[in-house]
Amino acid sequence: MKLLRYLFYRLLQMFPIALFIVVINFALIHMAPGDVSILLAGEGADPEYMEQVRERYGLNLPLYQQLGAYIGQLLQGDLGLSFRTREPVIGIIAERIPATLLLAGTALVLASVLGVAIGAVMARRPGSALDTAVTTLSISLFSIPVFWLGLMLILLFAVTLRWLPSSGMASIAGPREGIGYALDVARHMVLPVLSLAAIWLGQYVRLSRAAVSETLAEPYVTTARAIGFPERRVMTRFALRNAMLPIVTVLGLELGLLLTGAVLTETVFSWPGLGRLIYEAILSRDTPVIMGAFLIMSFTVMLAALLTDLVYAALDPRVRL
Amino acid sequence: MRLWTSTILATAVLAPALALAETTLIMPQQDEPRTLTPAPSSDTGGHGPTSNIYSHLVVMDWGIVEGVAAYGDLADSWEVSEDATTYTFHLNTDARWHDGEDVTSEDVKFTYERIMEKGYTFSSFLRDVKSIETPDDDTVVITLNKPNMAFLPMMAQGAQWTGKIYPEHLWADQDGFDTGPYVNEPVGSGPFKFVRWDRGTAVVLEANEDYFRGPPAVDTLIFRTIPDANVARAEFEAGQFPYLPFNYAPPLAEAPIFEADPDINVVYTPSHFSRDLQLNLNHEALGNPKVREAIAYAMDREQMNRLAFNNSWTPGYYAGVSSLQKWINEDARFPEHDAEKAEALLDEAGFPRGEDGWRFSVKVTGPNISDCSAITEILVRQLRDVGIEAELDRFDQSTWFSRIQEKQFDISCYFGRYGPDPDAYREHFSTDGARNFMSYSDAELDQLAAEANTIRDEETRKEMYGRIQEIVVRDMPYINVFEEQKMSLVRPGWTGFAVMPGGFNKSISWFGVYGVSGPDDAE
Amino acid sequence: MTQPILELDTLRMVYNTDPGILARLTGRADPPVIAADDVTLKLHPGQTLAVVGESGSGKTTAGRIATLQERPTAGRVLFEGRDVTGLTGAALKAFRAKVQMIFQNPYDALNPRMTVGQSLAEPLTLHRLVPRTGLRAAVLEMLEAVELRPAASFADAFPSELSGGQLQRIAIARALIIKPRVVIADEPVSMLDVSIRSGVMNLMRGLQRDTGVTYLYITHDLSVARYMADRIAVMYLGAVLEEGPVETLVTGAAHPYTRLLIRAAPEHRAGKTRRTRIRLPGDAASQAGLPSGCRFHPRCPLAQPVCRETAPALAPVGAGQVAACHFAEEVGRHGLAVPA
Amino acid sequence: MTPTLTKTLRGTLRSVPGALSLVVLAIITAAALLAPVLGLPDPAEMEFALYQPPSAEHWLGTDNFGRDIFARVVWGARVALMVAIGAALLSILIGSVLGAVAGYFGGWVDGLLSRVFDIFLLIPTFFLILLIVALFGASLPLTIIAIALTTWPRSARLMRSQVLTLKSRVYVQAALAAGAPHWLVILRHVIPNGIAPIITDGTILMGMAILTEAGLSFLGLGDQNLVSWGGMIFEGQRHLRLAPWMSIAPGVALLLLVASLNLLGDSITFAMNPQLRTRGGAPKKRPTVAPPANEPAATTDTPILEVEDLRLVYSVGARRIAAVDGVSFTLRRGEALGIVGESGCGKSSLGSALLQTMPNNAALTGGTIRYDGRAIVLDGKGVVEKGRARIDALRWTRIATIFQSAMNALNPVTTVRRQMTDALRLHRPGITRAEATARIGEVFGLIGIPRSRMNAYPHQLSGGMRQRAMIALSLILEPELVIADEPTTALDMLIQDQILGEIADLRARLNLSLILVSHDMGAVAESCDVVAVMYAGRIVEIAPTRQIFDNPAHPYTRTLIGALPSLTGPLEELESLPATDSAAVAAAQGCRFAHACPAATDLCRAKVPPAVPLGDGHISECHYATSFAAEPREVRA
Repeated sequence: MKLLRYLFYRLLQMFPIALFIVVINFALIHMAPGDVSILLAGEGADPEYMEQVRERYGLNLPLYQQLGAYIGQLLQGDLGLSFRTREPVIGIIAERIPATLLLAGTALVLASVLGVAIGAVMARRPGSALDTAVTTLSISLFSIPVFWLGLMLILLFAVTLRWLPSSGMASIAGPREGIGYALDVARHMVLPVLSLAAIWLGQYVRLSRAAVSETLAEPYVTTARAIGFPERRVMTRFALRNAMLPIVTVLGLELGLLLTGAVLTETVFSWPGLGRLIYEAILSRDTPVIMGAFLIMSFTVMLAALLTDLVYAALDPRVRL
Repeated sequence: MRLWTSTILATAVLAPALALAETTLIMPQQDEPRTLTPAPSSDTGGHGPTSNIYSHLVVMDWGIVEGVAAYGDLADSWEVSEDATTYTFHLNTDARWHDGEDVTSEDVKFTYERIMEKGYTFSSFLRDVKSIETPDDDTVVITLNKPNMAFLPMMAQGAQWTGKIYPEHLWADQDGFDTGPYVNEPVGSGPFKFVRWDRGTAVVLEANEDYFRGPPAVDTLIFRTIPDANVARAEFEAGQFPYLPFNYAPPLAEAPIFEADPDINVVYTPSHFSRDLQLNLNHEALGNPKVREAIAYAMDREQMNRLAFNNSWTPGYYAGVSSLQKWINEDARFPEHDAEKAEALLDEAGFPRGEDGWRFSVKVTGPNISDCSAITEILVRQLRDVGIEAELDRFDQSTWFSRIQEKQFDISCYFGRYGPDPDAYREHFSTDGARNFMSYSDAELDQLAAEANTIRDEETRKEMYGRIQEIVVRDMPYINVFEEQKMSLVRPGWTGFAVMPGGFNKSISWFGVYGVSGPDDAE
Repeated sequence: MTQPILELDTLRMVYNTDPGILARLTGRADPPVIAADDVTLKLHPGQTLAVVGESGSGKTTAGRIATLQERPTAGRVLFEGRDVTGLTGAALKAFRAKVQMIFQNPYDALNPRMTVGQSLAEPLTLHRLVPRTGLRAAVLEMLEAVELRPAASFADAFPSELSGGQLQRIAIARALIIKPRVVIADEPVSMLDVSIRSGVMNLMRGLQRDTGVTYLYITHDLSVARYMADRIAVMYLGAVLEEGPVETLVTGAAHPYTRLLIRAAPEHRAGKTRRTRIRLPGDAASQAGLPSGCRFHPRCPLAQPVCRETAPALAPVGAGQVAACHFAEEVGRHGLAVPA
Repeated sequence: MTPTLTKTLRGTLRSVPGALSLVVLAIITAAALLAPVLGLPDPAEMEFALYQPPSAEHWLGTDNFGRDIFARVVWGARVALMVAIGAALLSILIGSVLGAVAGYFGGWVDGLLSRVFDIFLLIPTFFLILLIVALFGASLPLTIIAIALTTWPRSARLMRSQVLTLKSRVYVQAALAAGAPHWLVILRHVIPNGIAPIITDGTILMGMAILTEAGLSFLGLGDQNLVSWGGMIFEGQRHLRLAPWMSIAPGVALLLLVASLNLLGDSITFAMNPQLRTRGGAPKKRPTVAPPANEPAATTDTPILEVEDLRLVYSVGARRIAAVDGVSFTLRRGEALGIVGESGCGKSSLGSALLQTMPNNAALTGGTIRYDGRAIVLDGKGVVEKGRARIDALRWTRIATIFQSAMNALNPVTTVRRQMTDALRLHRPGITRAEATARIGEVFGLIGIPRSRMNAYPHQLSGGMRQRAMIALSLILEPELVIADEPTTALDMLIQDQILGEIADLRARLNLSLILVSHDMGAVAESCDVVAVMYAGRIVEIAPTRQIFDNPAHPYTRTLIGALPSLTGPLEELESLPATDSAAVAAAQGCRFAHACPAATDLCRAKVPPAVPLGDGHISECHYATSFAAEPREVRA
């Protein structure tokens, strides 16, 4: 019941944010040079379709009514039609999401688990030479342009060593289902996951190192040690558990950043996900797709923030639901 | 950790060994089909499957066409009347639809009339048609309003994109070629039958054993959508399919590597397209013919060839391409590189270098294809060398196209077309030409172009088109730069792809694979 | 009695009055906090009034309102008999030249990027009291006055180079350098060590003797209040419970809370003595969610049914002493041993 | 230059990554600035051989058009820095102004603006920039503006929180109270003190901007007339097989620049707060020693705790601070010892040394601690018996502690009951749930917490209750000795008094031995049998409580007592000390109190005073202890 009320409250809070994002989108379309109907319908669209688009978005109406019409369309889940394929943008995006989830999810799990573990270990000896080295290294890691790292991995593992495929999600003539397919996809995933994870790893190592060392300095950790808890237990039960709070927060807040990395990685590896879609849309000036992707990304990030809050609340009893 | 490593290695070794069935051919294509009905619009993703499912009346190459006006597909032979207004086609009597029905002249008449009625893309090739008659099941007679020497080649070339023949018995009760059950489950008369379409991945076809020219060598034909050139290339190199079409081609600089590779045959295909520069005559400076001439002198094709094409393209100094050699007037020649001359001309034209060293500024744009990108990038450099403040202005393909259509450009790289019939000059250079983006207008040229395609005598036509070339080279609304050459990669043992010498004739259309056979298909 | 130089007249201060639509809709609004509830305090020239209370008693709020750092929700601030509650602009600036403030945390009292001399000169230049050429001399003189010697080396020091006691002396110097009539001192020594603390208190007393400045001295420690003040006001949860001259209040407190405070103060001078403690029923309350009736009743060992229902008003209980307790007279006479 | 600024600069330069990144940044900046005059080939010149690998002539090789990659990388640095500086400056400018406005004026302005910051932070910025650039066309100024438009909330939030903190800073309040106008306060007090973290964050912002621009260029949305590293990588991608150096060089340049910006930001942050680098950590391995050969068996007379010449040293940077400098005392079973002293005297360090919970930068350098006759620390080394430290066997079952701030000493995310159960289970593995609950209830009853509060989280308890819960936790395993470190400091007077009373009660009822560490003479006076007064790491006087108050034999003790105002005694001038000069204390040849002592003589300044026994366990470390003892302090109560 409390949770429901909290959810309601948070969703209510989301409303102005969502509206704001939609308005930004709307404003950008209208501020951009060129005819709005061309932006929405696509260049060289036949006049009949153009007229349809004008009708749909009420482009002949005053601006505020247009905004209303635009929001109305969005509320129906209508992000318009891609002008390259004339299919509903929402469907095109939905089709690409699983691939992105697979790539980004795997990399995220890998990077966060490994990153938190390494960071926690480093936090045990803060200021040591190893700690300084790892901190410096992790800063360098997340300073690498992800697309460049991807290229270098391709150069090494696909071009030079020929161990792994350089691009795509599955072999063209490979199996389409079963374990063979899974293995094939796994092989294709290695390099993109590696480049994405490497860069995020740097973030998580730093984040977790800071959070854990901060927690280890807390008096309740001293209490735990005075009580006689073995260090391993102090680490897991007290330090890590409490350090998860800031880690979860940053994880949630930085989802947008993560997705950015995913777009660039997908471009390098021609991974058929959302990022690749956006890239293709940019190449073909498929404005409806770019806008749709932006909206979907924004809402995803918003939902992630909500989810983060819920997880945070579950972890921290001090948060009043 | 060790376990993990070995798993990766094991997978890496095993995967490529998954071999294909012997008579299966995978054809990569960049776009997913929108529909599988070819007439309503030009659908780059649909051309591959539909060109193998449907047949055409006649088709035409965009490569070497010496002495041939068209190849027959459903039409075995044809006659043209003396005044070039009546065309009589004799259809192949063995042709059957995939459902077993006979292909008749009524099908052709039905298809063409509906295309004209609905105004589908192909109708522009039929615009002079007065009537279509069917004296018998195997004869189609097309009568034109006025003589048009270009009718057959132009129509034949357009046919492979949007001019395929539909079965009347299945489509008669549909309102158009874009509705009804056969839109995405096509029934044609071509060498392959439709099997299924896995959206987003593949269209699967199987050999039509009853094809009127005999069954194809390939049993299963799969069109796979691979939007990305990198993926296509990697998969080709991994041996996943035997043919990497030119639109996926890697940089020409890598050609020597492929040529040295015994497992790859590099195929170069000539084209009747050029790479040229379109100059917008509305531009303050470009409106001056001297400036345009100066630009022609400023441009160094040899350097471009060296830098961008590994010296493998043919510079274009004539207003034509060598694949259409017979129409070229060798007396009309664009100037060769001479930077001093260029500067002198610019001074003369009233554009001396300013204090900052610049004479005037132009923006250089072009379609987002790699050769044009390279040409424009080098051109900018060459123009700057003679004091023209040139800047790149790149767009994606569709933006670029709409901009040049709206004449919002200064100089653009372009792919001019000279064939299959020189009637193409009219499209580019006559005042109302559909592809005259330059705002060029010359009364003599307009008159010559309008008249030339009605003349039957080839020598006279050649003279007239020669004069047109002289006018164009004199006025230089455009400057030819290179002849396009397509580079494709084919695995040894595979023959008959349309890009290969003689392949088009066998495969009937750029997307046809009827003539293709693999290493295991003993000839 | 003389006219008060500074008077807080039935002040009321309520925070968090508008929780916002969203909070109200979802029922998550925090209740408003009543930081001051009809607080009346009078400062007489040259004297010290100590306001004693626990954290959350509203004593700091009273101080902030007295310097007009905050404006009350209701009530008036009178300076030299004039209502200054709504002053702005030049008039406010003039008021601030007369009423100065000393804060609790000496380590934070000075801008770390300015030298002591610059910090001390700031109020002088602000109010244009001393010509630019005379600034240095005035600063050095003030440093001498707060017993920081050699004054010149202190003037050129940065705050990070000084100890807490020294910093607080400088803070006092800064408050007094423009010769204000009133100084509000909010727990000025509570963050200092005992041996340093007494020095600062002695300094403040000395300066009062020399300049006749009036202090409003805010503290949680009754014994400090007794040492510093002429009169003491005891605050609890935003209200004054008792007020009176120091000695009568210490010896004859008429409010149970004051009595408890006096009992709780450990008396070390007598050495080890085990006092009998009364186990108090409640725990410290907060300003949000005030109890009904007497605000002290949940913790009061003498609470009666009437205390739960009716809030007692401040009433005189003797010479210049007022207390807000239904049983003030009994408590005044018998202390906490009052017969129930 | 203020001391903090100098310190920060020095700290940054001293750290290897900090110095390194400054050097790299300087080189890149110099290269970018000097690019036109370095005599490099024209970066657009196409006349070199194509696809040349790095050579003496072309350090980084040539590209597909035969352009010199080194020259292009150098010119690319200009674009990168332009983007970095342009975007960061613009972003900080917008952000600081709006953040300062929100923070300074608060109220609805803050409410509204904070909302906007939050919303912007939730927008995936790269996608917004993509959209802007895709809609409006690619150009460097637009890219810079787009980056700034999407990143400013970062600076704004930072500035806002800075201003919020600064606004409550005493010197800002004081300036306002002194009558300074808002603009002056902002200019003179707020911005100079609040700008540092924003500038530091600026380096990270610059890194982000560079990566964003590179990402855009890589997607083909960069300014195509400029040489940008992202664009070079974009081109290099097509030629990866033929000329990998085309993409390697600009990528390395990007990495170097962004990494040094990030490292610089990091180093500055660490230099400003050095403790960030070394805070926390696992307890370090300390030297151990085997138990002495012949330890006498404990008898009923054996003191529960004996401390001999204990020494504890902190290492702060290169400095070593002796916090406990030869402390000895004995605690008898059931006795309460008060350790009193002012801040920095070493009393808390002493407390932590007893349970071996001192921080990592502290080390015992000597001394012996015996518990019940058995050494747990010998010559500063922990005694280990059969592979287990003796202290571990005593933890919580025999010796427990009550920490200063219960809010922080209890785990905030676990219920009180859970924490107590965990402690019980750890030491009594077999205990059932019911038994544990019963025991917790029993302890709660002892200390006066309602059983209903058992399942509360620490934050749900009031300050007094929380402190009681802490005490309950310390008693859960029925220890013999409790070390209470300032157990009532943060509490209100009435609660303080209550809790001290409860501790005294418990001690009597459970026959606990107690060490009470406090700065408050009064608190100690009422709770302890013996009082030890610490000054500068030593116990300068120790005596039975009545003795120390009635007859203090050390001038420091006398001052401490004389400095406290009395509530009931006669009013008299309080005694005080001049400010402690820690440098003078450390440098002292003789008595370390001499520099502040009102009665110091030349002897005091020259010679360390001996421990003078005055009988009845009363010891004073003063040359004149006997004469002080002979001259009792007037008892004024």
